[in-house]
Amino acid sequence: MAEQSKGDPIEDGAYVVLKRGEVFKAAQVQTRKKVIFGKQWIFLDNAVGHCYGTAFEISGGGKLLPLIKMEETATETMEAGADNRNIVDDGKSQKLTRDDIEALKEKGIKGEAIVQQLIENSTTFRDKTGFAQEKYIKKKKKKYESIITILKPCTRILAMMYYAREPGKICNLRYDTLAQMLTLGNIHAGSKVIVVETCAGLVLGAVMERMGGFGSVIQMYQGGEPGRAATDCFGFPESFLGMLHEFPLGKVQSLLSGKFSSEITPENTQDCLQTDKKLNGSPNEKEDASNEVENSISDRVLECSQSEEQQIIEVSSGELKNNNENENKERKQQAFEKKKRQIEKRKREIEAADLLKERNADGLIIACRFHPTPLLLSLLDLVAPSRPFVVYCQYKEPLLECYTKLREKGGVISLKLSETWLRNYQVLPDRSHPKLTMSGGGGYILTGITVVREDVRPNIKSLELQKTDEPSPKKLKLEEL
Amino acid sequence: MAEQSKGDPIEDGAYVVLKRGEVFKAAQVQTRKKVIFGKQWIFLDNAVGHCYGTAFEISGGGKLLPLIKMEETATETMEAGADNRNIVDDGKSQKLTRDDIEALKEKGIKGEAIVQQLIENSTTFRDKTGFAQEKYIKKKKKKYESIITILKPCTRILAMMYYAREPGKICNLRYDTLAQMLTLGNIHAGSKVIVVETCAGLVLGAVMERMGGFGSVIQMYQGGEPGRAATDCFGFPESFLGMLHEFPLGKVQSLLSGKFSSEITPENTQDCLQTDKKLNGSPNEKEDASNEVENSISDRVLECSQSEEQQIIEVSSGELKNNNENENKERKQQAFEKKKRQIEKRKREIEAADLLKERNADGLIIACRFHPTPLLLSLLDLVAPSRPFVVYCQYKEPLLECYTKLREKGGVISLKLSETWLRNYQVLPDRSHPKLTMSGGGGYILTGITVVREDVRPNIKSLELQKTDEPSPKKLKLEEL
Amino acid sequence: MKDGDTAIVFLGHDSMFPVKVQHGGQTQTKYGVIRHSTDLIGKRFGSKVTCSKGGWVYVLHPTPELWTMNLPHRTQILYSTDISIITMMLELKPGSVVCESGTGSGSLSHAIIRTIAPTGHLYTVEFHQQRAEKAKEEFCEHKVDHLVTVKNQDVCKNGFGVTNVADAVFLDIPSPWEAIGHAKDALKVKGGRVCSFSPCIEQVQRTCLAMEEHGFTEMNTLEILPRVYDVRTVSLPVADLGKGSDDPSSSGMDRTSKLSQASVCSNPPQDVAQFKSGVPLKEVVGHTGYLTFATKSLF
Amino acid sequence: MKDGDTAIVFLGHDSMFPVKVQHGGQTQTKYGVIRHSTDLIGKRFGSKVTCSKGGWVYVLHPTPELWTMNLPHRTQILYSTDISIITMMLELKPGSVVCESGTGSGSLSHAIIRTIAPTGHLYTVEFHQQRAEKAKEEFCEHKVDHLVTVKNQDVCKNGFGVTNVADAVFLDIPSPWEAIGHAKDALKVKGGRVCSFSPCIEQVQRTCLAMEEHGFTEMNTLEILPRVYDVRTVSLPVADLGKGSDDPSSSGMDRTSKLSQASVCSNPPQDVAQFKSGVPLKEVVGHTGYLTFATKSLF
Repeated sequence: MAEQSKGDPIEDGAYVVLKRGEVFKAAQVQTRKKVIFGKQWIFLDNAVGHCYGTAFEISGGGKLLPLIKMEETATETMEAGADNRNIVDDGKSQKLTRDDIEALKEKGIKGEAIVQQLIENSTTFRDKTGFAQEKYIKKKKKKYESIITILKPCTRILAMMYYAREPGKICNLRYDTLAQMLTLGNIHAGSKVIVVETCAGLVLGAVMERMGGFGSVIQMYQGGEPGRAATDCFGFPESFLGMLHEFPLGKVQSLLSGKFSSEITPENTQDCLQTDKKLNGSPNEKEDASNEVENSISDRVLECSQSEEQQIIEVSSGELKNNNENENKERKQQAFEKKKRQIEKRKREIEAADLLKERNADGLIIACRFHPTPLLLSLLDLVAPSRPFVVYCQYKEPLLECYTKLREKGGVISLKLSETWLRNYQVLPDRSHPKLTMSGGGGYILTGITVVREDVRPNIKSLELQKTDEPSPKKLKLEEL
Repeated sequence: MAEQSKGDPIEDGAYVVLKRGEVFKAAQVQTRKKVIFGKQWIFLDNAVGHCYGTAFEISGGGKLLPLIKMEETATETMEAGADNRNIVDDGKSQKLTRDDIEALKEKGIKGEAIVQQLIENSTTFRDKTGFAQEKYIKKKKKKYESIITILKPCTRILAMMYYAREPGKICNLRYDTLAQMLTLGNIHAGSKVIVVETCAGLVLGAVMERMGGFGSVIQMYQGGEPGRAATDCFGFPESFLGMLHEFPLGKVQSLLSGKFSSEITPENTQDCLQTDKKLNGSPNEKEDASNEVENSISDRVLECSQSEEQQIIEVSSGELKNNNENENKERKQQAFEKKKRQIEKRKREIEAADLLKERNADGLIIACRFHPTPLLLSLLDLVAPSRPFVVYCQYKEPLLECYTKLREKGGVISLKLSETWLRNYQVLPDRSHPKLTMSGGGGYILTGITVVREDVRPNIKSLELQKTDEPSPKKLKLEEL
Repeated sequence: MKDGDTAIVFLGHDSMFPVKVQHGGQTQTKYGVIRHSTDLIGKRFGSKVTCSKGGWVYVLHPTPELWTMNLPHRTQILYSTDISIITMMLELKPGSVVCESGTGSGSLSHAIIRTIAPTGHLYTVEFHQQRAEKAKEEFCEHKVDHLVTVKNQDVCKNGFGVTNVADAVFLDIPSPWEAIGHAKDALKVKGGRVCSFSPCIEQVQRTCLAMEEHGFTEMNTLEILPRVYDVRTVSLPVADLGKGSDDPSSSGMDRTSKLSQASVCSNPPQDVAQFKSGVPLKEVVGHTGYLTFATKSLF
Repeated sequence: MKDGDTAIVFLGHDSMFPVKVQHGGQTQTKYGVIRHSTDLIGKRFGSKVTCSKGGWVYVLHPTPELWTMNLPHRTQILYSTDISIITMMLELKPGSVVCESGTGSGSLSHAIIRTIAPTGHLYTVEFHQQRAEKAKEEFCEHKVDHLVTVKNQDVCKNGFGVTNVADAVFLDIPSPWEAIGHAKDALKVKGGRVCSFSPCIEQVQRTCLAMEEHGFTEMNTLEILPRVYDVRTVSLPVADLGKGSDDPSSSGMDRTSKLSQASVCSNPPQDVAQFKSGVPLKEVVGHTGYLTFATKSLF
């Protein structure tokens, strides 16, 4: 039985997560390619063939040596003092100097051995309480040891990793807040979900994982193309890509007004590109900034359809008289490739538009750096009635406004503005307490449920209903259930 | 030695706090006067002569019977089930009907005995786990028992009582937030403190308690007179009143501009009254609303000085021709009394003004229903440099504005906007956890420290300094301490 | 909506209840009767339905979250906040195989089934017979019975009845430490995740010890609390400091509105500062339980 | 300021330090030297002082709160948030007699002395000799030595050295349960309040048991956490949905400003919504300790 095996082996090219202590780092296994993890160079070559969950020691030169059994290296606490009343902190308790330690490291002495040396050379270690000794060992271990575990990526790990390492890239979306979004958004296999996010594709990836390849996800984006750096880290199978679509935010209005054209015409592909250029903000576009001039030429190239290829080159060469024939040829090839990509993109855009036009999305998830109100007010029109929506914002104030505008517009019920407090605990015999530091905030969430909007203008009756949206629960009595 | 005694006895007329379980109620001991506490009528007569901290049982007719020893009435948990798997909740487990219980009560059966009967008549009690049994007993006890303890009032008790019973009267100021204000405000004996509050005088009382009769407190108020219902509950000794002053907010501007006159003239006392009438909001004034016509006559009476007494009565009687001589005489006496009070009030106002004019207050505490910004910006001018100030607001937004305006104005450093989270715990063997409900918010506090303002207009140098107000701590290195 | 569907009748934010749509069925609300055949069947979920007394309600598609808010409480239930973090931390997704005990009121069960469908499976064990049977009925009614197996047994004594099949195990029982061994057995050979929910810290302490004894790693105890805000427009009056109308700007405040107050004293118009605020409720959830997560490692 | 005063040199919110004002004294700061005789003596507290390099600092009057923020940490100290609630819950006021152990860095001691002066007294017991001596020195330096008695002994073995004099007892020691009996002895016959501060829940559990055994009532364990907010002006861009400039109001948003963005692509001016927000710091205090309060009753 496959289930009884030790699990899947790590393959070359696989997306993995490296774990050391409580620190994660996403990486791709590529032979002979260096990965930096906490100031250390690592080659992942040796990981190939081992199962996910295997622990490795990083040896000299950054090679991985698989550990047969991961042991909690319990240095026995010896001769512990009853309390720390006799400890005078004069900063001279450690006899090893920093140079001594560096020398040990250069000799290739392993982390654990260094920690042992530190303990032996501490004049106060023996007088510390058992607790203080353990604390000391833990601290030193963390500094000098180098055992990593290679894990299969998933939402839990990547969300925690991004929040710890690069919260700015995910709008400070804390992992438990993401968890709320997925649940409150009723994300599940077989649904059609609209996602707007500027969280490096983390939210998109989390939604895709929850849908397991069943259903469709339409990512709305601004800028050249949707940001999906974190989505890539999930290492989804090829089969998942079939459910993924994208649509530019800049065309939402034309889609809603029915002006969006589903034909692939030169104007369309041009439009497609101009939209890209006009809107800023995509990480990709920023990277392209240095190629600005070249790109603007390519753009013009793509104003024309494939049959007008020759003409394009003439226009280009007219402007680039200094360039030689060879470069022109290369450019021609590039232009051709880019145009092909643009047409492909336009095709996908039309596909996504067809999905959206049905106005029957099962869910809407927004988590981005843009003000949520205009986005939400427009995109709710694409969602079926009786479906949940979830909007994340790092700040509370925009969601207060969003709430107010939604109430005015109607068509939604059960609006709720909330956040979560997350507290981690240390649970150890006789030393249990909440962790001494905690996250100050994980951001805010506004949720609600769409309903059928009968009239555009609220009449007296609908205003009355709106009032009953939040009645005092005590006043309601149900005669029969 | 007095310290070795069982403490002070409760005297007739004393302000006390009644405690039942975790519920407090402030009361005054007055012979033959009924006090309502949780739907029960109580006469406190029998408390006189007993020491603070004594527990009483409420007997029939609301009389207090002192308990010799307060026992934790531990009903032994018998035959506890291991878990509650066999309990089928059919709503029929209690054989006693509501009528049965009422009958027991009418027979004068005491609370504890009723609980015992309930246990004996429960078909499921024996099958409940020990924990569930205890929970059941506690719940029932709370309902049927009536033991109260009489305590000496203090800030802890009154602040907790007001927050639990009448948070609206104290601007939802949670007791721990009040504790922060007293500490961050550096309230202590011998200082001169300005207090602006609309918390029924609770904040004022807390400040006075912390000052122990040493120093001076100037309460700024709007409306007819300062609200001090909660201050009275502290039962401060007469000697404390010497430190207490009050000053109307409506005259702050004239005080600051130097236009405030310290003479007692007819215009002044009139002014004093008109200010009272013009400004609304004091609880007293609202109570007076029904007496509006009568008051407006009395007002006019007081437009004149004492020597013009006769004339006044003529004016009054001119308007009140229907009244007989007797009523006129009464009115005359009333007018005389009121005028005396007004002059007394005016004297106190001048005394307070003299204290404020020195512009050397040691502290400023604001906790009121008014927008804090204009109050704070004006009143800070009355505070000495290098003194802390504390502003409470139930909402965060006004303090954000306050913060911004203070930064613009200058003359303050170390501004900090904060709140506190308060979590209560149940600590019981094998059943310890945070309480299942907690307060949603205790309000926000803005604190800072005044400094000498050298220039009214910021020059380049002071702007530079303003920048250094919040430097990154890592960038600063102190060569020598 | 069609005959046999479960729908949620929504009267207000804190007032809704589930209803089984049936030909000829009727449901009483405070706004009057809803007649299933004419008012529900054939209508879209999310529609406004006018009741017999003229009042309106909305009829909603059930989700595990609406179900959790409205299910018949047979036990203390898990709330959506906890369910969310449990789902993520147990790494649940379509295809996951999960073991759960106890089933309780089934609020977590429904959320798990939603997430692991269409290819996963839930084995849920409940020691209370009445509850186990009621849960089974509900799974049938909600047409998810093919995704779940309900067992009526004591997990501490008899385990989950399956071995080496689960990706994740969830425990919400009084003595979780007695079931850690069974949890380990139920998890796949290659490993998986476990979570224990306990209200008291002593339970957590024992559970953590048991997890350590059984070789679980990555142990992590946390607590998650929902904070809901009321969106309100707040007006604060501005105190009169006697500045008069000659210099209104000197108060240093952005006055947003002047409200003239009707009063017998004919007071001058009073300044009022208005703003929107997200205000916490006075009393909120202070504790539900501690969640302890751990990994059964490959090694 | 005069010779012998203690002052706080304020460089910035998180950067200040205490200094003893002395004729002829000098203090180095990153802005240059402060010469006590010319720069401090005779000046008002709260004055701006120009240092030798031209930079400015403020010189402040010390308060227990500033002292707590800047004292030499000999041990983990109690923060103002905890100190505030301790002071209120122990019902401290001028005239109160208080027993404390351990003295530690003296941060709570200073706050207690401030509150019970001029007529109260603090008996503080510290088992670490070096710390006890340093605390004594500081009390002298701060001219409050007449209000405090420092003892160097083990409170669990030897108690506070006083009997039936205290209105309140505070314990911040590793095994508070061993000192509860001594706390009871120190309290007045008519009763008083006790508080124990412990970081770990197991300490709390034992302490509560000990308190119950010794007949304390009104037992209450709580935790108080400070939440500080940064006041910031935040700008959020408004996404372009392709609505063009023909109907800017249709976006349904209050746009507060339009920022023209300098860009090679000559983008159209982008809408930006601006607001003030009180933003929590990313990492904040998660726990200091549990505070357990109780009353020694008259009976």
